[in-house]
Amino acid sequence: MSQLATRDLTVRFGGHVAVNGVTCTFEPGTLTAIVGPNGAGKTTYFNLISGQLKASAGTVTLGGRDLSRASASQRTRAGLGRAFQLTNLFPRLTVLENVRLAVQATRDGAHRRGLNLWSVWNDHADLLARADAILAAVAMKEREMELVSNLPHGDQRKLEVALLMALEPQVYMFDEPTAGMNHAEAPVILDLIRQLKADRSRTILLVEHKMDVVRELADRIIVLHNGTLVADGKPAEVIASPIVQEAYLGLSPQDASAQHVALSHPNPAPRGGGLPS
Amino acid sequence: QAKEIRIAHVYSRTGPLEAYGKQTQTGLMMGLDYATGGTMSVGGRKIVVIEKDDQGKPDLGKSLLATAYSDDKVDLAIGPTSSGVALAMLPVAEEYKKILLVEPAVADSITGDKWNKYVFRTGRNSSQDAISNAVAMDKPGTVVATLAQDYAFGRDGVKAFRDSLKNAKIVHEEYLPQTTTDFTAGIQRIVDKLKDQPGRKVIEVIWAGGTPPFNALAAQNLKTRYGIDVFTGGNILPAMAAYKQFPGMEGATYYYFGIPKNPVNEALVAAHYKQFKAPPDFFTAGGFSAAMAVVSALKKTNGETGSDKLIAAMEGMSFDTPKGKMTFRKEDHQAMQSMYHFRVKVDPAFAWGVPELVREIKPDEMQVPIRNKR
Amino acid sequence: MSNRKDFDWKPLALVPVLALLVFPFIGSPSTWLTLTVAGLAMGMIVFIIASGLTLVFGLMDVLNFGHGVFIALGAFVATSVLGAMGDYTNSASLWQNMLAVLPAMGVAMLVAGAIGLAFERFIVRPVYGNHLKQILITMGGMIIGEELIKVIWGPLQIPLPLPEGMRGTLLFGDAAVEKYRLIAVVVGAIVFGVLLWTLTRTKIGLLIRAGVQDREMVEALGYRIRVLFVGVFMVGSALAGLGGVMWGLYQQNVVPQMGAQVNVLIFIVLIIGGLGSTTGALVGALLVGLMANYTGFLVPKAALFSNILLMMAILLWRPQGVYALSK
Amino acid sequence: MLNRLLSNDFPRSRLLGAILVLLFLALAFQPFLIPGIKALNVAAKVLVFIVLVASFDLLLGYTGIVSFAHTMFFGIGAYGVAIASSRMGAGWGAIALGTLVALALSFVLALAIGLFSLRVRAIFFSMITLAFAAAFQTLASQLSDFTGGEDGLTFRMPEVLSPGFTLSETPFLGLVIDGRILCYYLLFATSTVLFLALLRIVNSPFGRVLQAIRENEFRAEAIGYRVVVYRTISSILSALFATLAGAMLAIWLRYNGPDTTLSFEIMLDVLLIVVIGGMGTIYGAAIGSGLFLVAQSYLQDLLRLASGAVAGLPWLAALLSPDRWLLWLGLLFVLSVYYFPTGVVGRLRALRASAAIRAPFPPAAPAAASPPTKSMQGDYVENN
Amino acid sequence: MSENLLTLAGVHTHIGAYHILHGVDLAVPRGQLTMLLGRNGAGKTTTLRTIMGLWRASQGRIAFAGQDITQAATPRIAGLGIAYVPENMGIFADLTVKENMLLAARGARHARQMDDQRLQWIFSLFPAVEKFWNHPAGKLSGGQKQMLAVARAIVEPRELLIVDEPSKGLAPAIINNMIEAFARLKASGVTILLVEQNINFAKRLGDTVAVMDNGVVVHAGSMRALAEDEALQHELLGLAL
Ligand SMILES: Nc1ncnc2c1ncn2[C@@H]1O[C@H](COP(=O)(O)OP(=O)(O)OP(=O)(O)O)[C@@H](O)[C@H]1O
Ligand SMILES: Nc1ncnc2c1ncn2[C@@H]1O[C@H](COP(=O)(O)OP(=O)(O)OP(=O)(O)O)[C@@H](O)[C@H]1O
Ligand SMILES: [Mg+2]
Ligand SMILES: [Mg+2]
Repeated sequence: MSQLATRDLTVRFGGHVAVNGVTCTFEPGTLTAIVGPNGAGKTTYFNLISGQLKASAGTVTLGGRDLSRASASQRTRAGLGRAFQLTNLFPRLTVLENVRLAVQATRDGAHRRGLNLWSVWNDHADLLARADAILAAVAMKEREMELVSNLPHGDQRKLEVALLMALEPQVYMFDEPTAGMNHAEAPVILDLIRQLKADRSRTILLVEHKMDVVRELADRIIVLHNGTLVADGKPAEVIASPIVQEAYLGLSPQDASAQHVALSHPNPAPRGGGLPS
Repeated sequence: QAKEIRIAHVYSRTGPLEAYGKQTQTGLMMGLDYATGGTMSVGGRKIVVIEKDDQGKPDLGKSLLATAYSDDKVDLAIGPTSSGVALAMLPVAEEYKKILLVEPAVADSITGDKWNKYVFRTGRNSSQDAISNAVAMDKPGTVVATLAQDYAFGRDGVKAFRDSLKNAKIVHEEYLPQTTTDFTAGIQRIVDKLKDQPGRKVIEVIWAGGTPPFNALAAQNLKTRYGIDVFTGGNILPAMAAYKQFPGMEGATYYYFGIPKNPVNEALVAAHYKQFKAPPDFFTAGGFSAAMAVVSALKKTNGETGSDKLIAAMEGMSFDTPKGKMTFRKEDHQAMQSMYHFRVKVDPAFAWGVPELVREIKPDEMQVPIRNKR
Repeated sequence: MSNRKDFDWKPLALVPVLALLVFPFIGSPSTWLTLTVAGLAMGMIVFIIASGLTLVFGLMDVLNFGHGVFIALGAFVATSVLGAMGDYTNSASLWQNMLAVLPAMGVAMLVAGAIGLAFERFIVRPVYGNHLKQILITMGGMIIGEELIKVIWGPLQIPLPLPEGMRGTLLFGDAAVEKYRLIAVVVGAIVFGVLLWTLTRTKIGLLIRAGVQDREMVEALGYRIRVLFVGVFMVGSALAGLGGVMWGLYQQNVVPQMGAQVNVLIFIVLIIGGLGSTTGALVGALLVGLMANYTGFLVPKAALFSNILLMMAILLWRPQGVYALSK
Repeated sequence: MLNRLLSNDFPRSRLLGAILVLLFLALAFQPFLIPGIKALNVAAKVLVFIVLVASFDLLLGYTGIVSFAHTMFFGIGAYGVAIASSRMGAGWGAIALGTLVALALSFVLALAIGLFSLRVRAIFFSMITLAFAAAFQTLASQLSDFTGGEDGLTFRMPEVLSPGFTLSETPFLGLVIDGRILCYYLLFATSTVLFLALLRIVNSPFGRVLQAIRENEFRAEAIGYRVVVYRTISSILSALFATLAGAMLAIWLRYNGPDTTLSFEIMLDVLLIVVIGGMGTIYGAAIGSGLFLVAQSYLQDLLRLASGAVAGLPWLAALLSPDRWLLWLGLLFVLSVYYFPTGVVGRLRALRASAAIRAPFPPAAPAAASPPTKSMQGDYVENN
Repeated sequence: MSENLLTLAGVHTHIGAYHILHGVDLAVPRGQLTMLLGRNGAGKTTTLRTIMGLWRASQGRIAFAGQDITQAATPRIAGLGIAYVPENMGIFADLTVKENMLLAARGARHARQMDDQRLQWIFSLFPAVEKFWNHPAGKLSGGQKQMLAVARAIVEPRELLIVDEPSKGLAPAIINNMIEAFARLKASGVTILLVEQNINFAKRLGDTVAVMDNGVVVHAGSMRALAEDEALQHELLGLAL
């Protein structure tokens, strides 16, 4: 079983410790939600796992294989796939080509990951078919010939997820996949994640601020706060813990009993002074 | 009416040597006019000049010359401005078996190891330049440091200069990159070598194009500080503005309009003043000489333009030029000519340092080596 | 820029360190002094001609390959202005000379600035934010500019004699320093001071840097960024014009190609300094000036490549140049 | 068949297709169509430049690397043939050996540059290559024992390729087939093969990855492509093709010197052609070379006519003087970056809405319409 | 209260060859908070950009405080008293947080000249802004950037505040703060136009609402009415609030 593990993973930016000695394992077949206040280090943690950032200390292993020194592309090929919080695509290529490139990237064998100089790209019909299928799954088939730069924000978010799907990794890392997506569109993505969950060999990591989503999908929640792992456990327990209530949801301890109200109808808890006159 | 005589003039109408090329063209046309007595024809055949712009590019010059010989059916060609272009052109003349009269490209090898029998040159070659400079300064007890550009032209020039010095002694050769703009280090090296030498101390500058080192040399006050003199060759008038800072500087030049006293030069200067309100320059004289050579040869053949006829006529031929008589040496077709030992005088009426004649160095005073294989 | 809490002294220290390091190899103190002072002064001249480009690149992120044209333009304008003021230039008094040179500088800067306005409008404006197109189009601009200079002033080399009073050398013991170089040091120091002050003490620098990153947002904040961009480009061009006057007077002659000739040198200075950093450009220029003299004296063969070697060495140390902007 | 030859990358515009066919036919039958040395020289240069420019486009248009050192490789190829031919004497062996050694040298240099390019920012890189190209040119003229210095090298080619050789005295279709014509057809064949090879490369899966890297290097790395490897291979390939173009030029000219293959002007010409033709389209290289070189060769003649016509207006005449041909070329340059951001090919393709075909790379939207938003291009901030 | 500060009448917008807005009619009443809803790609962002003059309306009329701004340049529109938070946040990544804020404070030439009281209030809402005051803004986390974007828009009082999706990527606690902030701003007389996907946000704050689809406004009315009419919600937004 290929299990993802981080041990004492740490990164410093100058004096600021953005991720501080996080040790954690993620088992295949589980969806772990990572929550925490803005700036807690969630994205940075992802960056350390997928290799966009080099860790100051600590290790990342996948199925026992140490990937700490591997580059981002090597880690992707080893099975760590990730989608970005702020969309980050190939803007002047079409939607289809974006996905096709991702499909090709991890295909060995005849495709040699695109290191093939002497065949014509659209001879590889299997890749195109696969890209088409993925676009159908995220309900973007009708836009496949458009340039990505012309897509509205929500569609770019969906494409971001489609690229991750195309990589077919062992580990899926979603960074706020539904941010900026409306209520008609978000379910498409959430359904996809549910389907992935059904495949018990995949490990899924999900950073998400919408607590209703987390509550529904997560098998487990870990909480990062100021770069430190402060809670880890079953969703209900974790959400109920004081640290989440206070630091994350912004509820004072007295409000804890009213949490379900807070989650669906956030209650303003004014802090600091009012607007100066 | 007989067929016209077609002459191609391939030169740098544009490019880095644009200024030189245009002077040549002016001189050539004035020379043809003068030599034909204003008729622009010889032996009843009209002379037509076809201009080609090589832009200073050898490959272009080569194909232009081929075009001229084959498509434009010219009888002979004159040019080009740059030595590199000339060297690329030489084999074309041989291929088409037609005369190429080189003017003003200076490289020795044009009439040296790259020569072929269709090549003549009215312009002076580097050796002539260097040797005349050597002759001008060669006195016992003189110690010399040379300052030259670090490429084939500079090194060949210094070599020719060194070979023809008999009495003076070279103590240092300084080569600087062609594109040098700051001469501090180079001059400092020379000064360190020269300043404690006994006798007359001289820096011989052999420099073409770019930024010449004269301003830098002048600023250093070498004469008063160390008693070091500067020697150099001639140049075009704008470049001689820098000579103003060296009253008394000596050297040997190819041409300055005030120096040669002969009717041809008087005609050139007069015609040039009339047309441009300015004196003719270095390369104007060259173009004029080339025209004189061509017309003299055509007169000898009575307007016939067969290459063999022309070669026979030109080998050993003497002809008048603004610089007096020139003679195409039989062996390598190089025109033997006088050079002028000058001394700079500063005259507020002129924007440049005026070279005054010290003495004319006649061709037979200079042993210009013959370097070609026949 | 304002978060530069502790100033990074290391690059600045490179200059004296280099000078001290070569001293034992040169031996003679007077030779060393001559080379060092001349090199530093040369560096100042180079800084002046590079400053406009640093400004335009650092603030506007425009890589102007046509910068050289403004240098040439400034120099040519100077030939015309100084040519008309023979009385002042022929005088041996430095003050009289100044009365000719200062107007020449002023006119050169005005003309270069005005042409800069047109250049910005017709050449650069359509390509903001696209380096590739900037490179291409400004090169086109350079060709056009150079040819236009030839149309106006002719293709010939034009002499630009240094006024009488600025010629010659000052002697410090056995070491000789050209007077003109000392003047260049003063001009360079003034340019440096004014630039640094404008960039760090005013909001203009901030606005332009922000405008480069997201022009729409700056406009949405209510600023007319276009006017600012034009202004900065004009100042950059005017500085190039000033540089042209200084360079032309140093060479004492001008050719239309002079701009293209110094382009590579300026780029090297910019790369060493870190693109867009004024202090970096100064350090880069000084290093280039010193290196040229030291290698020219010690190993003349290598002098040709001294700039490139210096650049490589610096890039190995700091791949973004000595003062990289935050990126 | 045609499909395979063109690597499934059709012109996608009827007009463009027609122009390409016309160009091909014109080059194929040039010696029979327009007699004269000048026209033949222009045509041969077009053949060489098609390869040179297409190889540069692989770097610039497809990989997004701006290098001014491309002529260096062009020069290496030309010097390879030149030095070998002048040392060993005329012969096929000399050509082959010279080309091979040149290819090897280019390979090593391109590898070094490719690896170096990753250490510095893209914009740095282009300035640095500018300095390098200048230094290399100086080096070439300094090593005069080898390269003939400023004066360059003049050498001979094997008998069959020399002007003196004639296949038979009887003219064929009104033309005596001499060595020069044979040499032209040698270039023609080489150029065609190399062009098709480049077309194949850019349309291969590899070519597509290059475009992805150009668009967003950070993301390309993130989806698993080792950017270093692809970039380096691309640099090397483009260098090798440029080397071959250099060898072709040397064979044709029987001369090489620093100004002929290494000068910055050539680099400018190449840039201009890429822009006029259309970046990121190999076809653009062909059309651009054809248009540009013909224009360049006949521009001065044209200007002579024009300035003669306006002789009465001294100002205009000065501007139209044939000596100022560069001015007009520069203007053409600026205007084409301005108005043809996608070049001739892009323009022609845009004329025809390419929605129906599965065209993965329709021309980018005109730059003016969408102001660049930093988040979509250029240097990505890695966080998030 | 029902006077309109901003009105759009029959606005069409083309982007290149694409026709995006097909006659948008929108009224933003003075002193109220107007929500603009609609599915992805409906044209909300395009509408806001057209108001700001970042795209040009090809037809129709936009008026702000009685002035026609349809053809006005962006700086002038902003200068009339509109603050704008774009969808992509428009953070100047190379500048520090402080410098980002300073640029938005048009009156201040130095950080010292910014209204300190107001700053303190902003710090209390968005602690990250204070914490990273001297850091390059590009290094902030996604949510921190979003906070900075909003903080920057409210650094000085403006008549109209236009915000494109303020809550995306924010932790619930911060969303609460932001809701609080908008409520306070509204109370101080600022008119607000919000594009938002977060339903709680919309319901809690909205006075009036407009729903867009396919480049036109398909519904406009009071928020309360929409909140109470589930059938209408389904029809317009495909969900129940
Ligand atoms: N490259 C960097 N340099 C300096 N600081 C950084 C860098 N990247 C992240 N940080 C800091 O590290 C902290 C964690 O950032 P991170 O992006 O991981 O937060 P996050 O948990 O993903 O927050 P959000 O929910 O807002 O996305 C932040 O305070 C951020 O400012
Ligand atoms: N630069 C552009 N070029 C071409 N089309 C564009 C461009 N920007 C937006 N569009 C198109 O305009 C339409 C409206 O986009 P807009 O961004 O206004 O939607 P939105 O309602 O803000 O969506 P979202 O909720 O996803 O942000 C979309 O179909 C989009 O494809
Ligand atoms: Mg994050
Ligand atoms: Mg939007």
